[in-house]
Amino acid sequence: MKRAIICFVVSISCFLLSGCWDRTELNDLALVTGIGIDQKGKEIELTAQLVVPKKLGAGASMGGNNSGSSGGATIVRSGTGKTLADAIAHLQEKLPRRLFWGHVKVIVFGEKAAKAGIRAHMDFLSRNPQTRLRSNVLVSDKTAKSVLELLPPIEQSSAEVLRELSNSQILMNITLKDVLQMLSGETGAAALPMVTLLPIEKEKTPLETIAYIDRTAIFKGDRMIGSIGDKLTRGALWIRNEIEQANITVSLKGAEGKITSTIIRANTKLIPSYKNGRWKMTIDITSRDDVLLNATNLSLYNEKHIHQLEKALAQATIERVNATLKKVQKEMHADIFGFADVIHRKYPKQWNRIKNRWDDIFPEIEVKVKANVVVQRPGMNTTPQGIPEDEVKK
Amino acid sequence: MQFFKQRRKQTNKENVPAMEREHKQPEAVVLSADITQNIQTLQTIYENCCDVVFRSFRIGGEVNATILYIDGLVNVEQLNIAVLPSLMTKQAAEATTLASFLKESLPVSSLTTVQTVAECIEQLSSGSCVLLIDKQPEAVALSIAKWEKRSLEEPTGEGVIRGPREGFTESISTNLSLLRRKLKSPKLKTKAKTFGTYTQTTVVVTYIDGLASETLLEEVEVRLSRIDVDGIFETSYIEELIEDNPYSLFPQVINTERPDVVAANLLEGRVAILQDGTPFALIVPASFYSLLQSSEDYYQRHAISTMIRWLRYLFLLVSLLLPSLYVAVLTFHQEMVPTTLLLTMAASRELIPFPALVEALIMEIVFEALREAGVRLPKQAGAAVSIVGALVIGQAAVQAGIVSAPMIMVVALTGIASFTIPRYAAGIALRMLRFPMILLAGSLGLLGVMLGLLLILIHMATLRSFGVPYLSPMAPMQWEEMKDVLVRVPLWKQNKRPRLTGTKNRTRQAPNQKPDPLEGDDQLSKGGQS
Amino acid sequence: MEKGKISALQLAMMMYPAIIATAILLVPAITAHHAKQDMWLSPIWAAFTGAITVWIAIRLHEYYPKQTAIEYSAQIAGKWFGNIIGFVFLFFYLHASGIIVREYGEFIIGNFFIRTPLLFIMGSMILVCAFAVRGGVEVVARLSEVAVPVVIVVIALFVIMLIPDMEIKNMFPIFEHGILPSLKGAIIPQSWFSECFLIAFLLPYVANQQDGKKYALFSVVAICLTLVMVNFTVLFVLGNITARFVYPVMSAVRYISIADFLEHLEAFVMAIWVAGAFLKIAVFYYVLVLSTAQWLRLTDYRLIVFPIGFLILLFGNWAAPNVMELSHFLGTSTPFYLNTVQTVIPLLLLLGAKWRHRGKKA
Amino acid sequence: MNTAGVLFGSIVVVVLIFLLELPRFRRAEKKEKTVFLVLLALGMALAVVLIYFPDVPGPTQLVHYIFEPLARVFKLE
Repeated sequence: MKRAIICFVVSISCFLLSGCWDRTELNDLALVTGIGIDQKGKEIELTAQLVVPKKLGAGASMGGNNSGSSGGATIVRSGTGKTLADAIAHLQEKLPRRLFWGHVKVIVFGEKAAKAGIRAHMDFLSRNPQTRLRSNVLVSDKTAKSVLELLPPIEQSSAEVLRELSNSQILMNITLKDVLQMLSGETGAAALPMVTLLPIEKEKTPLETIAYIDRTAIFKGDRMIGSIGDKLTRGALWIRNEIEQANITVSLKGAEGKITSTIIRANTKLIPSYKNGRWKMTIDITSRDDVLLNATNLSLYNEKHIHQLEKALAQATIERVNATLKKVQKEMHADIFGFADVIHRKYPKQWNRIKNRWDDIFPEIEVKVKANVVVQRPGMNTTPQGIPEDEVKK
Repeated sequence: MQFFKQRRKQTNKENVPAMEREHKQPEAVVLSADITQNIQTLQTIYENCCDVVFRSFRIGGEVNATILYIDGLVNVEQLNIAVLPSLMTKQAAEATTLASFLKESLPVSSLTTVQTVAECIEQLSSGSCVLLIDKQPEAVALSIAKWEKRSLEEPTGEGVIRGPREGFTESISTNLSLLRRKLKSPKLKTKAKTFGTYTQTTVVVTYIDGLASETLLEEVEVRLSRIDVDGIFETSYIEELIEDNPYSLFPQVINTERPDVVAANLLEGRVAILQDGTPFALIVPASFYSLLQSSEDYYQRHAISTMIRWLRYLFLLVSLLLPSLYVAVLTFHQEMVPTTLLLTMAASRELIPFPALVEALIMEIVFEALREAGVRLPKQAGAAVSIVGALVIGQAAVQAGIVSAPMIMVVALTGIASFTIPRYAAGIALRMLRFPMILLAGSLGLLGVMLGLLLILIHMATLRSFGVPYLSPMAPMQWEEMKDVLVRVPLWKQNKRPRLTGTKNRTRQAPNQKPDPLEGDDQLSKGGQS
Repeated sequence: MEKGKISALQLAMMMYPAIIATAILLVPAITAHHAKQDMWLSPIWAAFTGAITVWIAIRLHEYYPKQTAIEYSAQIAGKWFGNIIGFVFLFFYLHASGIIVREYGEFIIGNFFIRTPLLFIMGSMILVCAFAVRGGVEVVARLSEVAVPVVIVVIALFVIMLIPDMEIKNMFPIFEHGILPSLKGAIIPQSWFSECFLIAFLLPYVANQQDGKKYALFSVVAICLTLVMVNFTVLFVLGNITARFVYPVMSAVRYISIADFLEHLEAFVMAIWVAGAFLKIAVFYYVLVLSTAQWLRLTDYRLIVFPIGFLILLFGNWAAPNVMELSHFLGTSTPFYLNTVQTVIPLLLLLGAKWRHRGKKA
Repeated sequence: MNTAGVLFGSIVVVVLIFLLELPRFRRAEKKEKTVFLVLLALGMALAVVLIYFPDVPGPTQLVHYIFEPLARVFKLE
């Protein structure tokens, strides 16, 4: 009996002692869904996008009487400081609830911040036990704050929008882990998706516009040195073997109109070779396509036409890749394609010798692009629809 | 056997200095030849007992005799119609000896001669008539007992969809007969004992000779022999007095009111203890997994039983852990919840004044109270208060903003989960354990839950029930036994008895009984039908 | 003193978490630091130490089948010198238990309970372990049988769920700098493997002695395979940044995301890992308590369980002033420390035993 | 945490261990009693030392001192 009382007293006191420490009620948390990092002069401005559950609850449980105020569930707050941690401390001062980083979906860098270097921020973000290594990292062409401030019409928050856009894999999809790997890798370069704000439409408030990913920011070291547009980004994706969805439109010789095909499966191999002190890189692309649209009068049941089409598609791919190479390799000198890793893997010994001169060697590498496109299915149509039978070129 | 090393010290009883327990001395008196003296002795013993009837008469109109019985325990009709007339007739006196006369002319099947007052009392209490005859130093007990008893009913606590529907009743003889009807072998042994200074309750230990191990039987005997109480009303009294760890929350003995469960367990080499006056029988030894098995597992198709068992194991965890996991995740590990779900929860919790921990505790306690009230309330009111009442209260509490809606779901699910455990005693143990688990979750999050779980496991690993480790066959692992734990293998594969209880005779049935019409000599499937 | 009996399978089940539990946390980072993309190879080299240690323990056990290391070291080295060896073991296991508890505490606090006092986290674990140790070897063995399958399943799940994020190219080029880096990376894990010497204290209580050898080696192989799997997973997922994380496995677990729903499972994985850590501490704690009782020739060890638990807590606190120093210690002098006590001293004992038994056997 | 609190805590722990083991302690042999008390006293003494001199070099430093040269040979840094 005595022992029972002692055990009881001890357990109760343990419980009372531990009442505070790491326990936080959900009601005391400010859930951050997106972080924006901007450079303001010498200071860092951190913008946090917070979800306000009260507004959500009004829509969800009370029967939709004021659920019309769509997208109003998030607010944005900023803090400034010398470092990111400083800025967070300042931000926390302004908030009644404790910031909670466990649900951060996206990390957006303003262009200025990206140009000033992101290494310190990355260190902080990966050191913090709350943030996720899977958060998407993006660069904004204006300030990060302007992106996070938006109130999207479909999704709950603009952070959610950006994450969905990233995951759709049309352009770059880069997570915090990928950035860390790129920054500490051999290439010394990185590529991050870049967000553009759409111009404001008439009769809409500035916050109701949308942001979307249409460019790619190129980093050398940890600083942004420029950006490439969506076409060139596709080229980069081809080289990086990350292409998931793409439509290619070509026109064939001897026929009016265009044919668009979509990629079902694509694979890219980088084959380095070393001869007489010169490095060569062969980019070998194979892809399997389906025809999506045929505006010509060519029947695609003719093997000849298919071959013609395949060749044209391959040519288009090569052109696209070459355009990217021209810009990124020759002008920007940034190895975002991972040539260094490929060479390192294939020629580890030689790599150790050229490692330190890689920045000089990379732009000089001779790149040869080969493409092999196989068109597999013509879609649901046999001959082109909408034209008389005798006009179809068999 | 080393299992029984902690055999209790027998010294306890001797240390107590000749307790003031009532001595049985007056009853030890031997009956005298003088009938009046006998009647006087008995009348003093049964002073102020209005239900004891003394009826004096003369056998054949010559010999003085008195018949004693306790009203309500005896079939008075038979006494009036059959016994008394045949005693009172003339021929009685003409018989050569009294004994031969009684044997020849009394229309009663069971006659016992008794020598002492004590025996008289015992016979009277068990519903016999005692016949005292003048000039005879012994009495005759006629067993014509008859008392009101419940008819056989379906056991309410352990319902099945498929399976025998009869349950034990309060009468030990009925129960034994039910058992005997299932196990017709003379190897079914039933050993009777009497417990309780005042209640004199009959307790029967049953086992199958040749299946139950001697060490187990001996241990049961030893533990039962230590019992010395003034009364026993339910087998739970015995349970509390013989179990291995009296402080544990977990039942270390199976209790059941189903004869088929007892019979099946006897066949596995276990020992059952039945008691007069209660429909609940005890089965020893028990393991934790045996408490999670329902008799229906063996009556349904094996694949389905297996799936239902897994469901049960899952809900066992749910009933123990769900509220604590909810509290832990909501107050410590908010990142674990998918964002959308977390936002929904946050929205529903926004106006709740209590911390999640307090909320969970309040609701769980309310649920337990409702459950208890549902059991205790008179039947007419009970239904209204049960689950429906809980739901109404829950709905109102949510609308009033006192409790959040997800919490109600958690509590309801936990409550339902605990009822998937077939044995009530095991279910309630887990239900009670979830309160400390909630507290641990509230102070240390998932770490606390894990530590709590480890403490429970440590306790279970230390427990033994009559020498059998409580967690067996999981730990210590006996892969062969898992056929009845992880899955329920088909009957034709259960060729061996469980190792821990059925060591004496391992083989249960003939091997190779898997029905296979194409292999066997089944005429129909050979296409031999014309 | 210990009347319980365990089976050979239970012995293997006790050994597995006794090495895996902390090895899985700290070792991948240290291995990756030395071996880079060849880190998956290191556990295989390291397992040799495990096999050798197991062999030594079993040979010693064959000479003195009913005795633990404490008892037979007195027989081999003489009373006076044997007691010193016994004391070295005692001190080692006390210190090691302290370090393990500290590793556990630091991991929990660094990742999950930042504001909770270290003493409380360590103390609660030691308390739970103390209850298990008081139950004796049988209870610890049964708990391992219940918990180890769960731990293995969770490790397997962790690997499977990361498959979509794996990039096999991360393991190339193999042997960039020859075989040396992977050997160097094996120095730390092999010292973990030397903890297999724990079986020297448990073998006398194994019921089916014949299978003991088989299961002990089986356990070494299982540990090796698990570490290889884990290293592969971490390497494939994190690649060149593996060595930059204190707990790479935990960072990889954080990265799991399946269908936007199964995300952030680290708290769950932590909870299961705690069960593994519990077993590891319980086994060390048990060996420590048993050896102390044998060294002092007590008749029962249960009374000294709590006082020794208190000492372990203090040693855990004393082990290092901060995580950096603890990691430094673990990364530099620990392997030599562990090997000296758990491999070299037993080897000397074995030689001594051979010398004492010379000519006795054909 | 303040030192007084920790000191108080360790005294509570020691007293609790003693109370919890009292029934077993009464039954134990003399040698076990001695060992039990000595171990508790050792723990308490170490606790006091650690509370007032938290930086006192411990076994880790000793071991590190002995084995560090070996680590340097193998260039483990």
